[in-house]
Amino acid sequence: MTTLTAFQAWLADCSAVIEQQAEHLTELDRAIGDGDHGTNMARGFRRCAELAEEEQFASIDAYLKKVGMTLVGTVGGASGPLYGTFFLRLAGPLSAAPDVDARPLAQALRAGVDGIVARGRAEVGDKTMYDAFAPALEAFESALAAGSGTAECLRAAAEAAARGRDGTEPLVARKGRASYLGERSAGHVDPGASSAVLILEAAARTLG
Amino acid sequence: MTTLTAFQAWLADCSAVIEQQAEHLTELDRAIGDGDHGTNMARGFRRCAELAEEEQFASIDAYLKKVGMTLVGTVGGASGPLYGTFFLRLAGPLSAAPDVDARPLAQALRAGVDGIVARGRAEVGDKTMYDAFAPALEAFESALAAGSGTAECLRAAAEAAARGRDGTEPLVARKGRASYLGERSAGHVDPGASSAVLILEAAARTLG
Amino acid sequence: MQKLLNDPADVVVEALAGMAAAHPDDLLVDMEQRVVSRRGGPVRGKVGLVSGGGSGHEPLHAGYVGPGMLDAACCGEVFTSPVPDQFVTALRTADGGAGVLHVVKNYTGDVLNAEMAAELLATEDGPQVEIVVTDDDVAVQDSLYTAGRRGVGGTVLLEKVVGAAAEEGRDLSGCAELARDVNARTRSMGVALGPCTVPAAGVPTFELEEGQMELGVGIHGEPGRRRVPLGTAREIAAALVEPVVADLGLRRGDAVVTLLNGMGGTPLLELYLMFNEVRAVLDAAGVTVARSLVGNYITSLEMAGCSVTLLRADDEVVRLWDAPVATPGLRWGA
Amino acid sequence: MQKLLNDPADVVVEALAGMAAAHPDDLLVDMEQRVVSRRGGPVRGKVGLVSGGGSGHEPLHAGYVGPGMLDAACCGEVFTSPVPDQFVTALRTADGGAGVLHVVKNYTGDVLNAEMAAELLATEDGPQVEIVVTDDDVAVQDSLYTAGRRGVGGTVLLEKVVGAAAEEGRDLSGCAELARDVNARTRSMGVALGPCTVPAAGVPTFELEEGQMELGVGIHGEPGRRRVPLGTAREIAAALVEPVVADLGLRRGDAVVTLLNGMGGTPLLELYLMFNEVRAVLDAAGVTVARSLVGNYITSLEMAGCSVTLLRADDEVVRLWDAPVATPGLRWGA
Ligand SMILES: Nc1ncnc2c1ncn2[C@@H]1O[C@H](COP(=O)(O)OP(=O)(O)O)[C@@H](O)[C@H]1O
Ligand SMILES: Nc1ncnc2c1ncn2[C@@H]1O[C@H](COP(=O)(O)OP(=O)(O)O)[C@@H](O)[C@H]1O
Ligand SMILES: [Mg+2]
Ligand SMILES: [Mg+2]
Ligand SMILES: [Mg+2]
Ligand SMILES: [Mg+2]
Repeated sequence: MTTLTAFQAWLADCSAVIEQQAEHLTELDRAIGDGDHGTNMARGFRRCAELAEEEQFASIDAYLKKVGMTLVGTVGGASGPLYGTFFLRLAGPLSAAPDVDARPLAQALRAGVDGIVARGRAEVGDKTMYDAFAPALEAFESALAAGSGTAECLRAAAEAAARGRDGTEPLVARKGRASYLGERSAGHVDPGASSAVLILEAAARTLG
Repeated sequence: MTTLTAFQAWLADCSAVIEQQAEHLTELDRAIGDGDHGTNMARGFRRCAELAEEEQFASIDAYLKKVGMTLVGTVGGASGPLYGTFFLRLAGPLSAAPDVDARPLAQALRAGVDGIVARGRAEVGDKTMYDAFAPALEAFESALAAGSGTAECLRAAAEAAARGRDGTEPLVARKGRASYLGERSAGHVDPGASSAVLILEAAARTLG
Repeated sequence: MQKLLNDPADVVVEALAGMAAAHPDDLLVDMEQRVVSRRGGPVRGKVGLVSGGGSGHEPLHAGYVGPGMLDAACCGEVFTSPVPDQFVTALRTADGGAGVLHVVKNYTGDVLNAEMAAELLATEDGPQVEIVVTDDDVAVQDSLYTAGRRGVGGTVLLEKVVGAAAEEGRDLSGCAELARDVNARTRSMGVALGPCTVPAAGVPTFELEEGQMELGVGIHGEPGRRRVPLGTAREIAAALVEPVVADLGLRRGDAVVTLLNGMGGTPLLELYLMFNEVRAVLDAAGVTVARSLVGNYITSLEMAGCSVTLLRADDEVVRLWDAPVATPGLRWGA
Repeated sequence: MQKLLNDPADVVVEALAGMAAAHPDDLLVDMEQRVVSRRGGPVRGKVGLVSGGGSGHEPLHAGYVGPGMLDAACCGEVFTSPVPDQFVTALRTADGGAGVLHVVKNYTGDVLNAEMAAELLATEDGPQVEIVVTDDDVAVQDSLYTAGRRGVGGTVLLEKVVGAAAEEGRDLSGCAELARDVNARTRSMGVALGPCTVPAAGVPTFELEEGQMELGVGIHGEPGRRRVPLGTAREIAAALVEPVVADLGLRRGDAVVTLLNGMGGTPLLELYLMFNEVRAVLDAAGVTVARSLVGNYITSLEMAGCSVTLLRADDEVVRLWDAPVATPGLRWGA
């Protein structure tokens, strides 16, 4: 069963790994975007990691809502509303629960990913973070259907996300800033797909 | 005896050699000035070289006056008025003469160099073109006093000018743009002193 | 990184502090929300005009706050859209009771954050807000399946023209209609001759060998659609103007407002030279330049290069163009 | 060389053609002599105000032609003083019968060519001409044995203030006296963070390693007095402002007009940030900023960097500063 403490550990892990990978994310964004993805993400997740120290949260969903709002309020750019919406929606299926197992987590993940699509209207193959999230969600649900526990489901999700991220490399972008480059966007991994993998890998390390 | 044709050959020679050395002059000016001396000089002397084809001149002095006015009207910067004045004043002692020998040439050279000083108020050691012209004039006059002919006098002048130019290298500039650099102007040859040598060497080749 | 900076993370707030100090009589700066507004506050009964976006495009947008143009602008991090709270603050600040027109450049980040701001305001009984999205960059293909075209130089012209209409008392739906019309009759195309460096990144946004240029760039230091050999100003003018003329469907006898915009690092001397070539291309097409602007109006930090924006003009557009404007970045008649 | 150019030899004339096209109602351009003047011609009975110099400093000087400022300006090659004929034409063009004040920046080339122009006019019974030489750069020591200090940013402030006085009907000697007074109470200091490239030369004017800066630069892309490690904006502000304050002998309670000038290649974002630091240094010295300008006003092509100019202000200076001006480069109240 995953507790509030675990979710807080997740965000701490996200912040640490994003900070550490910020230059890499920015580098990816420099190639096909505007070179701010790492800075944006680090700014936002740093704030999120601080939340647990500043405030007592009554429940997982209250905490995740605050994370979402914090991301919306600090990241900016395209990724701010998208990741913000992801965490805001993640909270919904978890409301009130003091701890959760794999089933509500799957619902939450679906709600979060649906939120990204509702906001960004991306489809698979558009070369966005959705190209990591979509297979991750699918892998989580398959693992769950096959009887796996939270840890295993999350590991499957993170691995699928990484494959999805790698799959963005040859794609021509159709959404986000990279779409302005047309054919020239091919041959580069999408920065948002890369940060999505970092977040899901952190989940596998902390929520399982 | 030096004729109008020889003076016209002088300007043609000046133009050719300055064109060829323009990048070098600009390079020198880039180090301690604003990187336009070669361009300025080439623009002006190119126009001067064209004069002989465009117009019939009644006398040497009429021709040199036109050269001076052309330089004043096309070179710009510090060197335009200075070289312009040099050629305008050069004309004075040669007025009316159909051809000249070393004596009036010495007078003309003195008048020209005095003109540079009257305009620019430079002293020897200020790191300007005057550091080439002053020893050149002295050498010309000494050679003349020792009984040399025009060719020899001009050769002596050009050689002295070259030594004067080389002598500008260690100097700290007190006049012109290089003076703004203060101590940093030391260690570079003055561009105007370098172009003065080109002009006097051309004289030695053509007026002798 | 050769920049005038303290901590790169503070560049936007510190620049805003400088802006406040430089225009004490004209601008009010909310340092917390990074919102710049007219010192007099919103004009009662006038439609408020708001824009905002990432920083690094100065004078856009904060430099266009003032009588005749914007009522408020908010400033995101360099090349990063503001967050919804900033838009909310700017929209509230600009409301004089007649509603607010929110001009959003078409970038995913700007649009999403603006939409979230609108959602927040709707739940808070905030001012009535109409969003108009600018998307004038012909380098990018207009398509329903992509993010669409970028909003670039046309945004400046739109803010001027619609600002004048709002000042005249046009109502919110009238201003929105005008704004959409101006956007529809405006197209742009840009070229980069050198990159820029985002302070927080510290390295140039791309590398360009001598003798190459990036054709079809936006305003975020990004590479363009194609890297091609550096042309003469004449060739570049043709490469920029012709697609714009074609996309706008301009014909002999048409008139335009022309913006020859510097990207930030190209000297005015070159911009005037370019304008001469742009005008020659338009002359050849029989298109008249009714009004023009030459200079740095929507920049990409210190990027070298320029963009051309054409706005198909009629008497009404010219009249609104000529109306007084008094902002740090654009000023006449006042 | 990454520039918007056709033949580098034609950059000045082509830019002037663009300038004429961009300001058809306001400016008249003599393409032969490269003289820009007010379209209305000289104002009868008003003292004419003329300046000129090498190109590459845009908007200075041609961009300051218009009501409230210059009557005519002439444009030399890039970084090269105009020739006497150009000054003669500009001075004649500006003469409305009350004489002409000729503002010359203190460079050997500018001074010599201006002197020759004055000699030519004296023999031709041209207009009465007074020459005022600006020399506000404290980076260079003032000395009788050298070329003296350079004229830099102070020239812009002087042209504005004296332009207003001429517009009010002040006579030639009054304008000249005011101009000398303004020059005497103005000082500047500049810094370069990167070089520029003169089109005809094709290579940068100097090389600067990352992390270094040139302190005490002029406006001709030249190296400065000292190459020192690149400081923070805060440190640079102190290095620029303190010598200016000291040289002007400013004291607690004094007021100044401040120009925070960009050299051409530094984004406005950084200039505002710098202005914030400059103001902080002045605050600490108890000096009030009565008026300010932040932007590219006297440039060195696309050089990166900035300069600070302070003009000791009194009520009269502020009044003349606030008077209307309507030029491409500076405009308010009109
Ligand atoms: N419409 C969209 N749907 C999903 N993800 C998107 C969309 N547009 C952009 N993204 C993601 O956002 C990432 C860029 O984020 P970031 O660099 O922070 O914002 P910006 O593009 O505004 O600078 C892209 O790599 C992509 O994964
Ligand atoms: N006062 C002066 N007297 C004599 N020569 C001078 C004086 N000032 C400058 N010069 C000469 O002019 C040269 C520079 O010429 P140029 O580069 O064409 O003009 P500018 O300095 O205006 O760019 C210097 O190298 C120097 O020799
Ligand atoms: Mg980005
Ligand atoms: Mg020079
Ligand atoms: Mg961004
Ligand atoms: Mg020069």
